[in-house]
Amino acid sequence: MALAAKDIITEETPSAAPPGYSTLILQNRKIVFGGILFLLILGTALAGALMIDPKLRRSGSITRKLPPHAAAVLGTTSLGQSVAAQMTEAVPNSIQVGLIAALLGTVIGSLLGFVSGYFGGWVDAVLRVVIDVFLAVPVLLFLVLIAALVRGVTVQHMAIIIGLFAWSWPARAIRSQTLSLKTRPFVDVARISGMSGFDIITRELVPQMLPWLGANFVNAFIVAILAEAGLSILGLGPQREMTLGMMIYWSLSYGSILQNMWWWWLTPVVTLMLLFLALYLIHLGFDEVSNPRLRTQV
Amino acid sequence: MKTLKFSAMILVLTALVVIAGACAAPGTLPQVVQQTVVVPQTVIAQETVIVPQTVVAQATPVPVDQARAETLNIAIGGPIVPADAINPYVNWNRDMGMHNFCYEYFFYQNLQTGEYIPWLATGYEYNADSTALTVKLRDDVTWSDGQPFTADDVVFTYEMIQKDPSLNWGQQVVDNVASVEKVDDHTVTFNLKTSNPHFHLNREAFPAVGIWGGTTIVPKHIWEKEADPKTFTNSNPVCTGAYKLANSTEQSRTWERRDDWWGTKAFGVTPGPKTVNLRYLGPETNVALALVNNEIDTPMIGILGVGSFEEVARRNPKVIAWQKDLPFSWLDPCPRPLMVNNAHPPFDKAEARWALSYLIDRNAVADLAYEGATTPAWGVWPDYGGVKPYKDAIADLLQQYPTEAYDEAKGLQMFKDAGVDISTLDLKYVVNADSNEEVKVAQVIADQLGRAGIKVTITPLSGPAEQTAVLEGDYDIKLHSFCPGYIAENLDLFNSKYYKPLGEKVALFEANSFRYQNPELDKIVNEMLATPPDDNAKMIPLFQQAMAIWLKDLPVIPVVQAPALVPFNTTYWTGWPTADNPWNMPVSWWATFNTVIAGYPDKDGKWVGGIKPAQ
Amino acid sequence: MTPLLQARDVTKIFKGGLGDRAATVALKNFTLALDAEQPTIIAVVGESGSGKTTMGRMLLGLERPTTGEILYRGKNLLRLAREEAKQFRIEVQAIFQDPFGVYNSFYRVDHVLTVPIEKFGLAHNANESRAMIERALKAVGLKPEDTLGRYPNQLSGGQRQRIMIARALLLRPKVIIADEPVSMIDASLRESILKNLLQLKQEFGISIIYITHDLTTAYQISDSIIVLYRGEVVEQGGVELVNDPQHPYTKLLISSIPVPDPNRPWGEDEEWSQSAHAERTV
Amino acid sequence: MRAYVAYVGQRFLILLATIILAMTIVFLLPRLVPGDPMGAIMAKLSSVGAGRGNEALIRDYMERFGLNKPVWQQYIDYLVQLAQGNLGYSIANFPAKVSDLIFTALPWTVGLLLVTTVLSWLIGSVLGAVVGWRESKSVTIRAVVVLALVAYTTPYYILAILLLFAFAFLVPIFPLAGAYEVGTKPEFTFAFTVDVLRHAALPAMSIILVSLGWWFLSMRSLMISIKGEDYILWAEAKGLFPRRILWRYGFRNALLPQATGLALSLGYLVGGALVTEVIFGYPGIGWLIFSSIKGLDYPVIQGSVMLIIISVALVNFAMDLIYPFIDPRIRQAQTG
Repeated sequence: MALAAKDIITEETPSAAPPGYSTLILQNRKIVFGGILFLLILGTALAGALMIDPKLRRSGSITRKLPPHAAAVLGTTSLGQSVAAQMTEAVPNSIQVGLIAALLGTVIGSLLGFVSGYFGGWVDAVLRVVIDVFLAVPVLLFLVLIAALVRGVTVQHMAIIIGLFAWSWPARAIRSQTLSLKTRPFVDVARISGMSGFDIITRELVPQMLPWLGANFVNAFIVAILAEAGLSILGLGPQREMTLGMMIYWSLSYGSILQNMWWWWLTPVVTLMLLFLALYLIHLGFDEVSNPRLRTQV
Repeated sequence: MKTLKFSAMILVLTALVVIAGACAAPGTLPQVVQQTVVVPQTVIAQETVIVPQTVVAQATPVPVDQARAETLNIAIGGPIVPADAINPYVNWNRDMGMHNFCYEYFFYQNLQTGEYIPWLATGYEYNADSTALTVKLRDDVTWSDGQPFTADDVVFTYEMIQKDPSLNWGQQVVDNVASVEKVDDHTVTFNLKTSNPHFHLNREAFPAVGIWGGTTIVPKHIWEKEADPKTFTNSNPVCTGAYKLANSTEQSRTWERRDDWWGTKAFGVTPGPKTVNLRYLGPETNVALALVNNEIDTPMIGILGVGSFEEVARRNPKVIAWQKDLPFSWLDPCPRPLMVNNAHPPFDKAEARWALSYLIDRNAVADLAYEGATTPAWGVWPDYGGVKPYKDAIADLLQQYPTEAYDEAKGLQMFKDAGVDISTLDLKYVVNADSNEEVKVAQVIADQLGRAGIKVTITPLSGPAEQTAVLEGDYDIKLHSFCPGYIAENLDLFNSKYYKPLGEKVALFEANSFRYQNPELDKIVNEMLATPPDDNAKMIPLFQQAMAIWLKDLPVIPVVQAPALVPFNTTYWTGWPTADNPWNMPVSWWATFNTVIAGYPDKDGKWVGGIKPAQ
Repeated sequence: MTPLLQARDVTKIFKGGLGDRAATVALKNFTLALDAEQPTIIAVVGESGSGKTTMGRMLLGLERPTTGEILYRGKNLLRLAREEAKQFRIEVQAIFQDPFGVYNSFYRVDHVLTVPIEKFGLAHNANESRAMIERALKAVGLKPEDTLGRYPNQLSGGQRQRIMIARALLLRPKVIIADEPVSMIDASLRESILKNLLQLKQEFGISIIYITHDLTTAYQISDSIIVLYRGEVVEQGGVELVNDPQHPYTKLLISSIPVPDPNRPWGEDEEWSQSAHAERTV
Repeated sequence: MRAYVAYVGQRFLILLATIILAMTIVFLLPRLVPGDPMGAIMAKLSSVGAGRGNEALIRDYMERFGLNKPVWQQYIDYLVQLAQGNLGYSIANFPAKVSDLIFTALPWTVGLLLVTTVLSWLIGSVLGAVVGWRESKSVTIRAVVVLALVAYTTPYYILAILLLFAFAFLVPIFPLAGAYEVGTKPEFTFAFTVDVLRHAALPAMSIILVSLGWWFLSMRSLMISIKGEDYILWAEAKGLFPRRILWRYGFRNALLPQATGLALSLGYLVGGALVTEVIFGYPGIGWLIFSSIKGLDYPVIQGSVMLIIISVALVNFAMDLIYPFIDPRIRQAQTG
């Protein structure tokens, strides 16, 4: 940790109380704006779910291929479904995938990263091998395996599969962060205060890295939603449930772009983009909180 | 910077709105039917086609490019792997021109007209008890290297297969053929293992192509040099066909017309295209755009959906299909029933199968999943002219057992009567993940059953996993094609000789992974198989007896006819078979396609069809 | 009688990084025995890179010697049983150089005080723990109400360092290893911190190993002095050795002690500015 | 130096363990899927109505590929085969050799991705550095940031389809699909090279546009962060030209993390860009892996996935080796 000249310690008047993370987060315009956008997207979908008859999600429930108009605000599909009704299911489902996968990825990744970085030695060597293996084996292989073993992939399955593969990057990153963090003096103090390695990780290192973990979580969220969309477009998504990826899949498989049914393919795409934007802003915001230098500048 | 974020947002949003606006087009808004379950058939009539005005690129007149005008471009559905192996006995991708441009067959069956077209052979004759079939070969056929095509090649091919039944398509040869004898240079006799008046229709054991492909005769003087026919890549194939391989890579394969083709001398005919390209262009959109641009003359089946086809035809009126209007498609000979696992309760009861049948709205399946490209099916046979007398003969049976009927209330009542509590059901609906068609149909059927209160779990499986699940009977329902669509052959799919208990693999998806057994039906079917297929006087009464049992049991649930939506581009080539001029089958991926390209002699020797350059 | 803490022929070698031909010998054949029966202050003096910090860290068990062993009550640190290890942690405590880095900025300063109480089970309940903390803070001259519940950056460097002394005191250790405890403290406060250290010995009977580069402060408070130069002990003895240095290095150290001059502030901390510079050029 | 050798040795052991473990997983996983590679072939035959009675065929192929042996025996055979540098035959595409399949696909993938990755990295980094350095007040700079955000948030497959629609159809500048003109064979001539570049333009554009946004945004925030560092302030105080400070001090220091990202993405290069390849009908390795996994073509899965594993592991290894030279802090943490 570089100490700049201005840090020379003098008996100056104690500075005002530093803002805690919660204040920092609430004061960060990016986080607030991203959060509002995110909630707006989710809220619209949830409100829509209350207002739109879920029957309209089914095929053959409404005239096919209609552009947006009063009775179907986002138009209808070639299968005779209301796009708006599908969105009310797709948005929460996609967010669910992101949430579960990011949670799994961050938790597993942190666990392995911290342990590997803090303890070093052979534990580190073993974990590094495991991490590198998971970085290298294509997710597709596991997905096909799981699709063959379970009866019909659901949104939750997708989320778990993606999550089980979302930890290797965080693990790597957290490992190197831990390597640098563990040389800090407060870790020595913790050690001579009788803290075990596990204590030090959970009570000293984790709090230090909270904003950073938050940024990573949001990033994993974005990656998971993107992965879900990618897998769905390859036809490996949940068949009986709607996600943004499945909506794109169906619209592509019925040639909606060619037929100019823009309301069908553009709706999930734009929503996906807005969702990314919201999450990316939150991610940037967390980055600023964890890296104060960014705070004033961006 | 804070304002930057906001202006960023606003810019993004406006950009998107602009894109959306550009795509949007004013159109008359049709009436919307809300909430209530709609019979889509009635709604479709009111639907207006929405014409986007902005981004239409009308096909501009193409400057005449001589090389292009002499080329036929076919879009294929995937890359050509391996690019260099042209061996029909190991390679599974014969339809990349191997069997339609290179190799030729004794006879071609024109399912559309019911003709049995002699090609490498001139005729066939069974002996009295149908245990031997003698075929007369043409004496003017030569291989592409100039060697004559003779009975020796036929005998060699069959002996090669008998020696190694593990060659692709070999098993049926071994099962049916005892030996092949050369009578003279141009006459061979097939000695059969049993009496079988249907043998000349068995394309898996005899070089007579109906659907897709058939047993391929290979040149003895080339293949006898190969110790193991399985590792022979045959990358420079010697064939009898009108085209020779010019180039083959993963993304395309080029065939060039031979000037020394035997048929040119024998028939006095030269096929139109000088060059045939099979091209892999990626997914549907690319192929559609290529059709509009006139880069492609015809795509193979399954690439273009109806919606895309309509759009293509609107932008390029030179692109046509079998029919001018919906359903556009030609009927494929293999209808698509829903296989119901007869060994899984509650579908071990005929009442439950019938109840399920009433819950399926076939018109909606045809309209939604197939976008109107097909029609409901009453059984497992295509609605060809040859099938009509059979269908007419069971008209009253179909009255009694309405296989096309959709009646949700009745279906639910029947379940109740059979003592089935549908709320406890969770049907495992296995779907071939690689089949766009199956994935789409599953969606619609699951929605229909869901509406009736039956839970359906769609399980998309890829190749091997699907194969295992279906053959071992690990499914409740599954859509599948029933081939070859002949009367007796398709009834034979229900024969208990194919039956295996759950967990053991059956021979074929459609024979009979649904685990149906009925000895009475077996007896009738066996009798039909022993009757010459064109002996309608004997066959029709047998069919009536069989269907009385079949309809009562309903081992599988008929859903729709199989559509073959094959667009043809008439910019460079005309004379394609269509409903108005139904002289042949419009299928480019079958071995019969060479009779579309070159045409064929009818039974009076008159030359029929063949595609012609447009200019 | 087994000494409380003993370094026996300890050598520490840091492996060379890339491009470095030779490995760095941080400490060579270092031997020290501390009998805690009589409280004493031993100053370990040396310039930066002399190995004094490494020595301290090894005595604390934060670093392993390359050869030789560190003994706690006659037992190798690496082979202590669970209970013995806990006892060692209580009896051998430390004060570090950087009074900011020792605090986890996530927590209020209370954290460094409550953790050892919790971990070593020193109090039975919250009240008892609170009382212990207040007592320790008062002992080092801090008002609990001014310090507790604050974040580290709300306190001055001196306050922070005193809290660390209070933290060490809390455990009633036998030995405190104080690694440059005043080098980052404003000059005007050094005196009072040093007084705190002396107080530890005199009032609480705690021995101190006082690591410093500053011979003046060593002379002020310690009973004996060890001079380290490039990892080796060059001079060792009672505090009087300052008056009669033998080794040229010690002489150099003494000659560089600034003349007391009220108009001239204490020079910039040499070691610190070096390390800060080193980091910048990295 | 000896320490470095020991360090390298340790990393090398990790590399070996990674590869062996990954290869074992790649061997075992597909074998856990119910069904076998012959199932894919039978499915293909059955789809053309010729799947009846292929027992002899199945038996023969099972034997030919050793699939009837116990799994451990297959594993040993696989290792022995690998040791001989033999990847065997593809099952689904018999009689094609796995090595041939990989080596016809690999150049296309690597060519496309290498160029696009490096190009987007370069452009993104330089743009990001300049934009991150300046005060973000000007309209142009704001527009650039917005565009980068849009590019980064667009799903790349959608972008690909839109590009195709615009530049291969509406304004047909580029070909619709494929890697080279129909009827030609890969060769090293000028005409063919131009043809390849024309075909690669759209897929390349779709990849560059999206990843450019990413490199741009990450470089920009790195620069902003570095701007606050003391050595920059010091350089400014010394009165150096701002441009010189930007490139000599700012850019150079931001380059390390940025280069790390580049190295990692290069490791994944051989995995191909599956969706891009599918959309543009590009004959790359992504497609090969995808179809082999779906068809359970064991030898092809083993061969092609092994390639990814080895290249990713090698990049990690190389980074471990180089890193201590670049960043002394890591040197201490890792060797100390």
